[in-house]
This record gives sequence, C-alpha cells and structure tokens, in this order.
Amino acid sequence: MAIDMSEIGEAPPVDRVDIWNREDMEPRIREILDRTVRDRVKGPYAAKTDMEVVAMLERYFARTEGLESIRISGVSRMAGGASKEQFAFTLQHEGDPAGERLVLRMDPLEAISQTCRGREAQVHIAFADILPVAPVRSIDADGEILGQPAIILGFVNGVTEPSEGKGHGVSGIGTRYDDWAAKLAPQFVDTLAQVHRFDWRSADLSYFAAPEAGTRQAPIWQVNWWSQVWWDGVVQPVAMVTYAERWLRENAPVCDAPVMCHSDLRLGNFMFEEPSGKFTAVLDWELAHIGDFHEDIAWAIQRLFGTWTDDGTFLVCGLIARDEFLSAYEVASGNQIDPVKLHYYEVLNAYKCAVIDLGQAMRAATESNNHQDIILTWLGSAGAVFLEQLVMLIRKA
Amino acid sequence: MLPSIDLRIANIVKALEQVVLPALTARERLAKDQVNLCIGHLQMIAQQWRWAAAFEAGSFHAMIALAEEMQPSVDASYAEELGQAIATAKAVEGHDLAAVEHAIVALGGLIDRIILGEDGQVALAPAIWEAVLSYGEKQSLRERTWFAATGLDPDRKELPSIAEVMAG
Amino acid sequence: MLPDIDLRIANMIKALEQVILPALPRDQRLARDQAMLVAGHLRMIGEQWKSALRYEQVALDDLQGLARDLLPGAPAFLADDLAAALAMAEACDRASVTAIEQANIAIGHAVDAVILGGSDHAPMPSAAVDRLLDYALRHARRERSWFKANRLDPDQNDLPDLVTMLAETN
Amino acid sequence: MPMAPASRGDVDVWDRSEMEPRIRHILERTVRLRDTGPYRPKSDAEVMAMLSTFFAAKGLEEFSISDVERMSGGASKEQFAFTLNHREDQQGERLVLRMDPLEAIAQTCRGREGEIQSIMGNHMPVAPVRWFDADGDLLGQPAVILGFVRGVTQPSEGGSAGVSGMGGRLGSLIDRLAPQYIDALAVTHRFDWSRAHLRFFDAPRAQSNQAAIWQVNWWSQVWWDCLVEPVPVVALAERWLRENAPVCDRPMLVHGDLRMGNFMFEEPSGKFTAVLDWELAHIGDFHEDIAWTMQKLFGAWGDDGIFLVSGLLPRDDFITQYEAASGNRIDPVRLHYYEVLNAYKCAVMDLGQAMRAATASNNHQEVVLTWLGSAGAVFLNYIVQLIRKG
Repeated sequence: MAIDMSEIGEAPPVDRVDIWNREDMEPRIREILDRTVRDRVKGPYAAKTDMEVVAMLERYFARTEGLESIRISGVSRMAGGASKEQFAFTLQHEGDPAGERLVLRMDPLEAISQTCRGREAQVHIAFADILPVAPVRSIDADGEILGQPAIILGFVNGVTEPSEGKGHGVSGIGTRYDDWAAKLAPQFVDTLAQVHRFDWRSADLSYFAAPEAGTRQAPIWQVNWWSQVWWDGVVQPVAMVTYAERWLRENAPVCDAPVMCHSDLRLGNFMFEEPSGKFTAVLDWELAHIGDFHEDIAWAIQRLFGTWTDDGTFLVCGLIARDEFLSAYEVASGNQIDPVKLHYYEVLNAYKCAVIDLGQAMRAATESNNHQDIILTWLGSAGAVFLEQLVMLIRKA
Repeated sequence: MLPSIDLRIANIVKALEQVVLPALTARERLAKDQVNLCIGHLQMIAQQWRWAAAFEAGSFHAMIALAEEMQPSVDASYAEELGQAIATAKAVEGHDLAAVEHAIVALGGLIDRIILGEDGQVALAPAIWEAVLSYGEKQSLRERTWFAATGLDPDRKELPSIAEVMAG
Repeated sequence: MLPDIDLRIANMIKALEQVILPALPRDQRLARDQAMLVAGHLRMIGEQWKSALRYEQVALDDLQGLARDLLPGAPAFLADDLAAALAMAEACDRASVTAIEQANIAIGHAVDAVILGGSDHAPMPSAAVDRLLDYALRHARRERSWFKANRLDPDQNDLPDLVTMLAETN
Repeated sequence: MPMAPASRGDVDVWDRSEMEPRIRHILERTVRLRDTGPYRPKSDAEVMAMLSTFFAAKGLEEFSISDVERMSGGASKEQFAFTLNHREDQQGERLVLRMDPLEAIAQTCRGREGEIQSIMGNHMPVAPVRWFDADGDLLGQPAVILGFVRGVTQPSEGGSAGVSGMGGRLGSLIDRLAPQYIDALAVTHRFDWSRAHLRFFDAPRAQSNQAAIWQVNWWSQVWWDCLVEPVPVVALAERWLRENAPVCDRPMLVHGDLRMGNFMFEEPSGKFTAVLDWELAHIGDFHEDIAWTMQKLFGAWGDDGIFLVSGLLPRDDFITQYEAASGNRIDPVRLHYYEVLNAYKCAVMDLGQAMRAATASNNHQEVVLTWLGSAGAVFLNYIVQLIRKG
C-alpha cells in the first residue's frame, strides 16, 4: 500500500473539529465512562452464584412484567467473554407454563470494555429484520431494577466454532474453520455489508448520536473515547500509547458518510448451525456506533483474528484471503475502500486494543472488579502485540 | 511489565477462592483441600518472590560465615579442603539464584562431612558444636520468618516480618 | 530455601491439572476455564519470577535512554520535570523491584507529557519521533517475549526465549 | 548431658547397618522405585479397576464395588472410601482403601500397619483390618483395606482446623477425650508384643542402646537418601543422637504418631471410635511416644494461656496421669533425648522426604508436602534449643 500521510498531517484544518478537544464525544459514551470511574471504587466484584442469579431474575420479572408464579430454572453459566457475565436460564410463569429459554447478559462492575446495554438493545432491535440477531426480551440499561445493567435475550442455538476442529483459544482467537470457510465467508462479508448499508437515520436509536458527515468528527469521537479510557485507567504509562494518540489526532481523516459500525465483527462473534453453516446470530454489538466503515474493515483484517493456511496464506478471520475479502466487501456494500483511511483505522484499532488490554483490563483487574480478573490479566499480557503493530503501522505511514 | 506478577497472583487467588472452590461439590474434599493450599502457597509466594534472591544470598553468606568460624577449630585433615571451599564459595555471583543454590549444596556438603567426622572417626571440637548451633539458631529464625504464613509455627507471633529480617 | 518457589509452583500446577480439574463438574465451564488459566498463569510466572528484577532493570534503562533522547527537543516547561524524573530514576535502588517500578512510572509520566507537548501541542522533532519509535519497538519486543507463554501472539515463533532476550540486552 | 553407661548389649552408634530388616526393605524399595515417577493421583475408575483385580484374586464371587469417594487429609496415603458387595455379603460393607502413592512424607509398610492394627483391635478401638497387600503384589501398590469408621477427628462445631489436625482446639470435649487418650498410650505400651508372633516387626535388645540407634539409622538413612539441600543442624543432630543414645531397659510397642488428629471420636459422647495411623508403629522406647505427643506443634493453648499437651491436658497432669495408667516412670534424660530424636525425625520428614517426593512429583498431593516442608525450620529451631539444654 503506497500511502503518503504527510499531506494529511500537515494540511490546514479541513473542518471546525478541534482534534485536541477531549470533550467532543458521543454523550452516552461519556455517561458510561463517567459512570465507570464513579463506580470503580465500589469493588471488588465477585462472580454471581446461580442462586443469586435466580433471586435477581425472580425479582426482576415480578417488577418489570408483573409475572406471577415465576420459576427460574436450568441456570447455567455460559463460558467465554472477558466482558459480560452471561447465564442461560428458563423462565416459566403462570402465563407460560411451558417456559422460555433466555440469556441474561450482565455487566460486572468493570470489564475489559465498558459499554451500554441500552445501546446494545437498540441495535439488536434495529437489526431484527435484517440480520440474524438474538431477540431482545428485556432491558435494564442502568441496572435500576436488576442492580447491574443488563440485557435479556432469547436463547439462540448454534456454535461459534466447529464442534470438531483444530485449535481454539481465549475468545475464539486462533480458531480454524477449514472446510467451513466456504460456507461461512460469504455470510460474513454480507453481514458487514448489511450493517454498513443500514439506514440508521430512520431507526429508533435514541442512545446513539451521529458524527457530522464530511468532517473528522467520526475518528475524533473514537480517539476521545479510547484515550479517555486510557487516561482514566492508566496503571503504568506507555510512551507508545501516548504517541499513538497524538498521531491519531493529527492524522484523523474526514468521514464522508457515517454508517452503522458493528465494531467487533470477527471470528468468534457470529454463531452458525451445523452442518449447514447457516448464520444463526451475529453477536456482541456492544461496541456498535455510527462512524467510518473503514473501522470495521480494519478490525476484521487484524492479524490477531486471522489464521494462516498450511501453505502460509493469511486468512482474514480464518475465512478468506485478504485481497479476496476486500474486493468481495466492495462488491457487496458498494463502498470503495480508501487505503489511506483503512491504514488510519488499522492504527486506531491497534490503539483501541492496546488501551483495552493494557489500560482498561489492567485497571479492572487491579481493582478486582470483574468476575474473571484472571482472563483480564491473561489478555493484558498480550498487549505488547498491539504496541508493536502501532510502531510498524506508524512507520509505514 | 504489564500485568505485573503481583497483580497476576492476586487474580489467581481470586479465581481459586471465588470461582473454582465454590464449583467443587462437597464430596470432592481432596480437591477442595488442594485449592485451599494453592491459595495459601500463592499468598505466601506473593510475599516472598521479590526477596527470594536476597534471602538465598543471605543464607549463603551465613553458611560461609559458619565455615569461616569452623576453620580455626577444624581437624587438620579438613583444613585445606575447607579453605578452598570457602574461597570457591566467595567467588560465586551473589545475584544468580541458581548459582547460589548450587554453591549452598557444595559448601553444605563439606560442612556435613566435617560435622559427622567420617562417621565418628574424627572428633568435633566444642567450638564447632557451638558455631553450628548458633548458625542453626539464626538460620532457623530466618526460615521460620520466611515461611511464617503457613501458620504451622506455634511461635509465629514472636517472629519479625520478612522485610525486617531482610533489612538485617 | 526449602521448599523453593519453583518447586511450589510446579506442585500447584500438578494439583490443578491432576486433582482439581478432574474434580470439577463438566457443566462448571467458567470454573474449568479459570482453573486452566490459573495453571497457564502459574507456568508463565514460574518462567518469569527469577528474571523479574533483571527485566525491570532493563526496561528502566531503556526508558531512561528514551528520556535522554527526548530531553534536548522538549519544550522548556516540560524539560525540568523530565530531568527531575531522570535523576530520580538514576538514583533509585536497583535491587528493589518496587523502587524500579515506581521510577518507571514517574519517568513514564514525564515522557508522556513531552510526547503530548503541553497545551499548544508543539510538534516533536522528527529525530525524536524516530528515537521514540525505535524505543517503542524494543519495548514491544521485550514485553512480547516476556509474555510469549500466553500463546496469544500470532508471531510467537519469531520471539526469543526469556534467557536469550535478557542476555541480548546485557 | 551425662552419657548413659555402656551396656553389654550396646551396638556401635555409628554402625548404619543396625536397622530393623523390614524398615531397611522399605527404604531400599523407596530409592529403587523413586525414578519410576512421576505419580498421578488415581481416578475413581482406576481405583475401581484395581480393587476389582484385587477382590477377584482374593476369590470373592459376584462382587461389586460402588460409591467410590476420595477422602481428604493425610499427606501420606491416598485414601478412598467405597462399598463392597459380594455373594457372602449381599448387604455390602463400607470400606476404606489406604494406599501408598509412589513416595510420601513418610515411607512405611502397609504390612506392619495391617498387622499391628488388626492385633490392637483386641485392645482398643481401631479400624478393623479387612485385607492388606504389603508389597502391592495384587493391587499394584502397597495398600491396606479397613472397615469404615464413623467419627470426627475434631469437633464439628467450633475450634479451628489446620493441616493434618494441627492447631485444632477440642473445646468442651476435653474432659471426655483426655482419659481415653492417656489410656490409648498406656494400653499400647503395656501390650505384650513378645507373645504376638509379629511377622513384620523385629524388636531391639532390652538393656541396650539398640532401640535408639535403630531409630537414628532409620531416619538418617531417609535424610541421606533424600538430600535436596544440606542442612548443617540436621547433620549435627545426627551426631548428637548417636553420641547420646540412651539404653532402653524394656522395649515396648510404640505407636509413633499418637497426637491430636490421630484419634476419632463420636459426637456428642466423645467416645473414641478409632486410634488411627499406625504406620510408624515399632518396638522401641516408650519415651519416644511421650516426647512426640508433648510437642508444641501438636498442642494448643487453653483460654487461660496454659499449654495443653495434644490440646487436652497441662504437661504435669499429662505426665502424672500417664505414669499412673501405664505403670511406667518417665526419665527426664531419656525424654529429652527423644524430644531431640522427634524434632530430628520431623525435620527429616519435612525437609528431606517431603521435599524429595515433591521434587520427583511422586505423590498425590505435593501441595501438602511443600506446605508442611515450609514448617521444617520450626524443628531446626527446636533441635538447637534442645541440644543447648542437654
């Protein structure tokens, strides 16, 4: 990729966005970040027991829906996720003796990323008719009733990695799809295209705000979000993180047309049924926001989420060769990928990952505010991978 | 480094206490005991690991001092060997934990031989008895302090802290 | 010392793998995952702890080098703080992991301030940026090697082991 | 300390070959098998398979083994409770398999344990011995199979629990437990072993230092076979123990590990249901048991700050009551000698045998071995204090 960033770096301001104004941020994101700092001292957090979860849910459905003779059964903690505490359970009550299988997705006091269950619910609902997503059963965005912010979703069947397959790791990283790739790759590309083509202006997205088109507000909102997380949580200063922040401000590109971004679409974040390979749910919408589609593309092509075939070809998300992926996406979405912007968002994403691993995760683990601090430090120990990517990417600029 | 060793130890202890232990059924008593012991070991290691090299170096110096104290009273048949062993020991790089451990075994082996006197054939001077006992007294105090967190020592309340012992 | 730390760590890993994990019910997935991660963490700490002091010394030396490189081009109002942090780091007790960690943090904050360039965000000299990126690469390499055992790094096979890595910096 | 007068039956205090033959056999087996590790804790399924082979070889018909449950406690043996049904016993019996891992904190003989325990069952409450496999010929590992005994080793309510029952407090049960405890010691020492035709035991000569030297040779052999790191005080203690070995006038059966945590009783009566852990039993000097049980580590302090032997009785009361019950007179010089011997034995187990087994990964619970090992310096300190006093 031949890129000449110097023009952008030294160009006069292209809009009225102040690249150093740390206040410029989506209002709901600010609320969540402020709440994180405010509540941080309330820890430590202990993983919920099954009995606690049953009691919380019984109270919750009695109060929110006035259900009677509520019976919560089959509570089982779902594995995975360094972020939310998740429990599958069956809800029965007078009006529904047969019962319904649901998933409680709940914030521990502090996680690897701090996000909003209200946003998550709105985006699930908005995409209900467009993509396979888990149906939203109930929502407590600020934890007013449940005690912790939570979303309750319908249970979806499927797997995130082939049941018979080689190698898997924390959060699905390193999964090899092998023969499944032919079935999964087109759906993956299509999902990205559908998300980006979505008409967010006509949806009920009251928890969201949109950056101004034709300005640098979209990237600056992201830089302000994640740099705020860094400075609120910093355990030990890291010079490269600081320098990357500066670079990201000074090189922020204009976003011509903001689109809905999933922000974490990668291997492990979609479910499919076996043996058809048909997608049953696109998962983990918690980081969704309105911004530049290049962010999603740069996220999906990260080395960490990919695999190599036996002959050494890199597969995006373990599914499809990089060039093939980029052209298939362009065809499906109608968007033109700009290599300069793609490169910028690769830096932004590496920065986000470094902030999450070395900032937010370390702080939450230090405060003992998660239900599985032990995963936070495990992931944190991989933070330097992103520091090196930052160096490589910025040098390439 | 991020995450630090201390933070990781704290996380491990929390995972064992709050997630692993409650997930074991009541009949898995051995496993429960072992989780509790792991927690105890980790809490102890968390106190110790920073001091380990200094602690081991201190033990080594105490042993060299014992050897030197034995020197004037030692039977003539051991004099040369002991002198050499002391010189070799003193040449060991104090920060290298593995080298120190190795050197303790070498010097300690010779001290043992002198104490036993080829199974009683060589007499042991009263001054050496006393030297070994006072070394043993000081060294056992250090080790008891180092491991006080086991709670097994009936007199642990009389022990100083690790930091106090390490400070001299 | 008897028992030494390595032996105790090895014992705990065995207890986790051979007694605790087999005793955990199959449906306790979170507990099983965490027990496996505990074993992974212990294995990694077992490889690291003896070298931790040396590692922190090397990290501080490298950061001090960066601070010295940044000092000439730093705005005057930030240079004093940086020089003071450097002096503190140079005087710290190099036998204490805690003291080195503290010096690392103090000097890191002063370096951050220079990188951000105060409220007017004065540009950094390009030579300083080069030094910074060189440092950042060494730092990332060092941490990646140090934490290689987490097996998350896609390029873990290119990394040296701990002993080689620390020997290279001597 | 004055040297005991030389006796005609005395052995050379430095003759390391002076040892009970069965003990020598066990120690040599330990060294021979050490390198065949590491040892994996047995799974329920493996235990089931081993027991099936064993009971088939024992000629049981239509047997079934069920409800295998791993028992906790004990840094030494792997223990499983299980239920055995067979044609002659349709109702079934709850049993305990007590089996040697490859290497433990003390290497002992299941044959000795099985033999002495089945005989002592006629004299005091002990777990009934159903079978033993002294060399593991049938089971694959040496083992003893005992009847399951109900009871607790410390009160279920109140008091604090420690590893292996150390540091526990017996609370209001003391008045009921103390007389039975004294009685267990006295009955053991009064037992007439000379008529028991023991197969796995040999007796040292009366009126000789042999009883003491056999013990010194046993434990010093363990130390030198296991040596992980030299400890000068341990070598010094060995020399002292040899040079000060006292004569034993009349060798008696010694339990070897009678202390708090090694007896079981039922609640709320406090009645003894079993005296446990006979693995260290031997014929020797009764002072060894007295010195063992009086150790600080196994005691507790009453609310008034008075030290209680095994958490039960003040020291003087204990001595008076024991002497009355046993008819033995405690000689302070010999008691002191065996205090040193016991501290030495504990140091050897904690810093020698436990460290070696844990290093070789030859046990089923190394985390316990290293935990106990980290208390080894407590005994080094006792050794110094005791030798200085002597």
